[in-house]
Amino acid sequence: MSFIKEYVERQTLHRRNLLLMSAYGLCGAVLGAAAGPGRAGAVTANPRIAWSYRDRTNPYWNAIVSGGNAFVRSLGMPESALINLINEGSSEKSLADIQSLLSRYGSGVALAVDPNDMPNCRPVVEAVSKAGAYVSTIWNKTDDLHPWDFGDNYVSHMTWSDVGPSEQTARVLFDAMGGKGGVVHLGGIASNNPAIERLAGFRNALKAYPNIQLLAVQAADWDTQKANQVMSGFLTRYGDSIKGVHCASDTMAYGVIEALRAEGIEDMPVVSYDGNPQAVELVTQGKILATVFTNPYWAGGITAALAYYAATGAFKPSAEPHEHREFLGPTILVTTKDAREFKARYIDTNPQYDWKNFWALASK
Amino acid sequence: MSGDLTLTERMRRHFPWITLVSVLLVVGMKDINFLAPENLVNLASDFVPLLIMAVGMTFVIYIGGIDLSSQSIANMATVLATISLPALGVGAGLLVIVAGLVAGAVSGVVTTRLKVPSFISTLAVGGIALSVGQYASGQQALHMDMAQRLHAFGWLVGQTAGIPHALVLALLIVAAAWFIQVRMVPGRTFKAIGAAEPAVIASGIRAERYRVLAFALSGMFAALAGLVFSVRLSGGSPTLAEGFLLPAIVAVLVGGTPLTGGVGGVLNTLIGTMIVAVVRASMIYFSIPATGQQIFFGVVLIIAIATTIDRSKMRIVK
Amino acid sequence: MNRFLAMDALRKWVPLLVLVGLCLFFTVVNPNFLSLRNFARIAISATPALMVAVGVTFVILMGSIDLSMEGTVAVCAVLFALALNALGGSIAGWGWVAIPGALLVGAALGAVNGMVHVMLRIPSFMASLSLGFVGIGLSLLITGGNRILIDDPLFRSLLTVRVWGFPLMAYAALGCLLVAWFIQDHTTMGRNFYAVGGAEDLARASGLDVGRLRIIGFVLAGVFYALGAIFAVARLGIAETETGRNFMFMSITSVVVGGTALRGGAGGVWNTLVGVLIVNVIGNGMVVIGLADYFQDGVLGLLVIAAVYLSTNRQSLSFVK
Amino acid sequence: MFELKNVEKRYMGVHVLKGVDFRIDDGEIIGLVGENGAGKSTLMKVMYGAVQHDAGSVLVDGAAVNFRSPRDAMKMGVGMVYQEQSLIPNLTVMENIFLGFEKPFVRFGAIRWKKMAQAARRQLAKVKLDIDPATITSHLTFAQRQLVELAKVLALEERVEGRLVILLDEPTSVLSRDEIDLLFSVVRALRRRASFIFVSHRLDEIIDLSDRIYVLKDGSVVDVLDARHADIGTIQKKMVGRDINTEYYREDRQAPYDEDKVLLELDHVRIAGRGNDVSLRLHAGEVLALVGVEGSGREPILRTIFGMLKPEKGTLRIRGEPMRAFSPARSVAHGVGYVPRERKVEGIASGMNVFENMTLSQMRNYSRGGVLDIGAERALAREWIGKLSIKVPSEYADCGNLSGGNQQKVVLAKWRSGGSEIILLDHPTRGLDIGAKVDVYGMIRDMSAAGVGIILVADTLEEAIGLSHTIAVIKDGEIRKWFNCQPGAKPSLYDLIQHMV
Repeated sequence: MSFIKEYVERQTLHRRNLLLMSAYGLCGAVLGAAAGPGRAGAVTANPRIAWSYRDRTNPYWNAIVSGGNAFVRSLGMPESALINLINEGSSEKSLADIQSLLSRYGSGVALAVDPNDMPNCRPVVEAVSKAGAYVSTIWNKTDDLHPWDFGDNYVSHMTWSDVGPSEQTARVLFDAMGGKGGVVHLGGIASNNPAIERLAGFRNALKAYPNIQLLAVQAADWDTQKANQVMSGFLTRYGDSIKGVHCASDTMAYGVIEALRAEGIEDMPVVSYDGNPQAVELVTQGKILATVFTNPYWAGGITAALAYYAATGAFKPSAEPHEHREFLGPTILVTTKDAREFKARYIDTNPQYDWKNFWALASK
Repeated sequence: MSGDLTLTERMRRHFPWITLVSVLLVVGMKDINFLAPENLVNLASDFVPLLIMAVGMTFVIYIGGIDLSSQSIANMATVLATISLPALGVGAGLLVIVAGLVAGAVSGVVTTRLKVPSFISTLAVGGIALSVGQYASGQQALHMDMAQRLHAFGWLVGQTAGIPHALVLALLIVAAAWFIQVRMVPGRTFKAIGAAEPAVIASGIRAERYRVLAFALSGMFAALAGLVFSVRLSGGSPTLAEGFLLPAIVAVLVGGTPLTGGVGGVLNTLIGTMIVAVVRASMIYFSIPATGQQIFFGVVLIIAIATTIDRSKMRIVK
Repeated sequence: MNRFLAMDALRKWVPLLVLVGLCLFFTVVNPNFLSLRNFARIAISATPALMVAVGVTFVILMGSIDLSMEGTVAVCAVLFALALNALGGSIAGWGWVAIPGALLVGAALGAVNGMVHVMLRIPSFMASLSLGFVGIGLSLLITGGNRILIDDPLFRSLLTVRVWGFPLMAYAALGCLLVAWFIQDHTTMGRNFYAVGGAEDLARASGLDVGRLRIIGFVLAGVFYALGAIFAVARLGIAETETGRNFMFMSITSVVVGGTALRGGAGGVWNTLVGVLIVNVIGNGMVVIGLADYFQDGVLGLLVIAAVYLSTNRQSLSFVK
Repeated sequence: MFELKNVEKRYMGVHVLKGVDFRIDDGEIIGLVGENGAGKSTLMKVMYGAVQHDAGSVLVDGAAVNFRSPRDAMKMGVGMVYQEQSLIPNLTVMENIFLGFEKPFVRFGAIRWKKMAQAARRQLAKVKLDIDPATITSHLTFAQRQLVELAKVLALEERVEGRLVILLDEPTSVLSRDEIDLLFSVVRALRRRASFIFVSHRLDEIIDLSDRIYVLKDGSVVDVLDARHADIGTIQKKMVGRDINTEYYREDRQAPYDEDKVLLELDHVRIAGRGNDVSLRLHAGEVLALVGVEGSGREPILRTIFGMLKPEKGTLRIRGEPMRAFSPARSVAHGVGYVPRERKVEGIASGMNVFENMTLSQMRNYSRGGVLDIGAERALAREWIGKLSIKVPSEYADCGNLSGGNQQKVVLAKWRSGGSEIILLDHPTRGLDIGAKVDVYGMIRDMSAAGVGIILVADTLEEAIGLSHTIAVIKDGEIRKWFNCQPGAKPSLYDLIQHMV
């Protein structure tokens, strides 16, 4: 029955907090939580580490999680110490789960998160800093939101500039096509930032290849099955005039390759993005000409590490320069030439990373 | 006649809230902190958009239909609210509500006039709403200007004495929906349609109109849910409200409004939403591993539905 | 009375007419649509969906509904792939055991679904929805979120080998459809599904064990979901939790578009074939005519409403839920 | 030999069967008569296993049996030919005949349709019905379906050792004279294999066909008559338990109606889907009964007046005003009230309480700006509960749990309190016990006295004769004969039946 006693004790504390809060609220600082740097709570010796991400059915997020697990192991903790929050593509669930996490562990949380949709980043960050916990984000963030506006609590944001690498894959593709012929692009969920950037990179490359003809652009929502169906449709519509396929992700490339395989087409140039193990394997076989590795393993570890070490006080985020708070993740172009070597180095085994060297692989 | 009812039958109507209290207590046993008032307030306020959507859907399920368009209407609403905010200010809210009302009414007309089952008609209308959202957004995630958002909807994001305004709004909406259900002609008619549609027609009521109204209300509430979510996230995107639909349906069903209609209601949905909220939060408190969360949710759901639904009025369980 | 009967007879063919009409329309806009190769493409994308839709047809004929297919397909797909790889990786060897194994898993999941529905007296909508969550979770638990690749060329020949222009999987699916038709029209069980869907209380009064029949219906549905899972794996060579995605709404839409009534007792697997083809022709055709992708959801919705509207006999329905 | 000894049954506190003894010998045809509510249908349900009796015993050839379902009864050779359709409409005729007994036709899992069709043809031949066994049942006429029902029961012959007992529940109500003759010849021919229990309202047929006649009243067998010596008058007397007197139908209270005030007029109205034209006038205070056999077209007339069917031609005037659009809502707005036959489906909304049901048709009067005045609704309900002595614990009682009589009172209160001046009564006393019937008759008189025009489709001819001012005999959708029905000058049953069939 000790929990009742514990409850009474905590309750008195809470009531005090609540009174303070209401006084604060009545003073007019209604939006207090969002503003004001320096509300960072006491540093915690042993914060809980959590990763909030989209789903477990995707190799990309699996790599993220294994990175997170590697980091947790490096601290001498079992993998089960990493709390997984899966939002299943729902911003609402993402936010609600994070709120529950915060209400359970309060300020003692080091959170790594992909907020799922750009608008969701702000409420997540606000909730974390209100609780006095620490958060590092990747991918989705609106441009008007910056870590340095939240003191120490919003530790960092890492994203990847996909425009350049996507342009590189497109160039590999166009070269393989001999600089001429028709090409189609299969995009991700159209409103997702990576989908927009990867399409932009593709369009940039087109400018340099006047004889390449853009036949069609269509969203296949990162989905293998949908990409398969869209590709079949393209084959009917454009038939033999398709000489190359540019995919915004590996998962869609699989669907495309299978659609081609069903037609007995084995030599169509295809490029993709993300550098998943299966895709790298296909690059070694020459079935995909190029993909872009964003090192999700490292990203998964380092994002958690940033939040963790900020929470323990090992470093003070507000003392770091802006380029350490918002930075670009690594991108490595994998082509048929270097795929085997790349696979041996990054896929078959994961390199040992120093999880305290936060910006070791950052692009800038 | 009431003497013939067994104890279980009489207890039946209390099962939803008993379930809720039990779940709360189970999680509270694990960590007493969970039951702290401000934690519960936070938990509740996180579920405001879902609650609003589920309350709207209650009307449709109450008349024996189903609304699968809610999520898409909410998606559309986030986009419309965001793009119309600079021009219309608070009026953006009105625009969104009207858009939801119209989309819902279309589902209603297709269901009653064209006799397309609501399962299909609402799914189809949802597709249309999604297209509108995608087209209007230019297939991008949009964000609201902070100053405009504060100016138009600042009242929605603040809190007074620790109570978030959004929660107050949600409770007002629930109260309004409850008032419609128990004290107004449409609510009474919905109940009658769910209980015995032929009797409604034989009483000279234009049942079709009320059925359309139920769908329209559901659409309106879904848009409202999208609006609140959009303001909270200060942005909009045609995929922003993904993942709302099934939890909203589940909330209605767990609350004890079965798909057969005429039983349950808005307050049941309030309880159902809270059950869903607590069950979800409990996964963190019980440290359910990532790969087991879906199974946990599904199993708890079956148990919850098995205890909450009132089978006494169901002659045939389909 | 005669005029009524004539209308009735005509209405039976409306879904097929809608299908033909859609094909004509897409052909007019882009003549490439009307080609054997494109029909083969439609057949490939329709095959897994057809099996899942046929499965749910049995349940809908009884007036119930099943929303668990996404979970069941996912579990069957990953277990099938794991078993195939564990048993030597080729159906030429012991790997073939994976096929009956997957069907058995589908049957078992269907049985659980049916029993929760019948024995706990939970409406099938809710029971199957919950079990769908459990199924997806189960597949996640099994794979840990990873994808399982199938490289067996013999198994993949379902996709790669063509006879008269169509891949083997299309013929295999047709065979399964014939089995489904046989069950529906030529077995006591199949006919009893119609009896339950037509008038459950009268069927009960005639001494049918309706509860047992319902469970059997769900088991049968589970077996066909497993077939759908196997074809889905054959199509992409990948088994994962995502394999089940999108099947729920698409399969039920197909069934209704084909002219099977959600209230039960009318329609059947041939209707479902037409319905699945309609939905897949629309999906393929919208890409083929180059419709902007943001309009595709809306157009699909409008066409579905139109198709169901045309094939519904509104005189016989006083109201629809 | 099939026997019931001292069988008892209670439903929700109502004593429906009170120690019934019943015996049928091999090859015998037993007539079973009784008023509605006398317990006939419950007794039959006990016989064919649809309900289980509380006490007493059912014996087949002297051995006690316990039927838990109709299927158990079928296995013992007891089969039922239902009055209401029990054939599943979307199945074929042969599937219906062999539903649940398909096994003999199955080989290697497949049903051999040819074999089943042959067997079905054999059964159909027994009832002299020449149709394709593969016809979908919903495409048959009523009479054909009735014969298929009989054929279905006769199929027991091949499955069951020993003799059959076949229950015929109102088999003749939808049949033409020829078809009835056919049915009777079939029944007589089958005597060597089966015994029959024959239930009908048509006493002449009962006397014609049966060997012995059981008369049921208030749940007990009041007499067993030898059909050779029975006549309609005595049977009637025993059924009602007294002479059908003027008091029962409150004839003393029948006042002449106001001939100058026409409330409703049908002027050569052609009923949708029927093609017949109907003209009638309803005056204030008049009770106009439509009589005719089942399926003769009485309901379509009521439904047309209520706006549920749109007439193809002709004019319908309410208080002289011709109606242009037709919908129940419009009719209700013009003061028409409808008490449907399917009380539990169309009459009351079960799951809703008394006041909610009473104001269902008139919520406009009890709301302001869409907000309901629940206080006023409850007051109304309490007033009418008192006025009609409706037996309910409170106005909050769920109407689904009320007895039939009280439900009917709620429905009548709904229309009366809303001020409806034209009330359509479709079988208003169906399934009510005697006490409740008398109450309903009283209410009809009250309404009539208050100047309400009533169109009645009565449960029995006696009821129609007893209650009405005017009777229209309907056959094949047309009014064949008008009877003036003033007290003292009422037509007899035979006068009416003569024009009905």
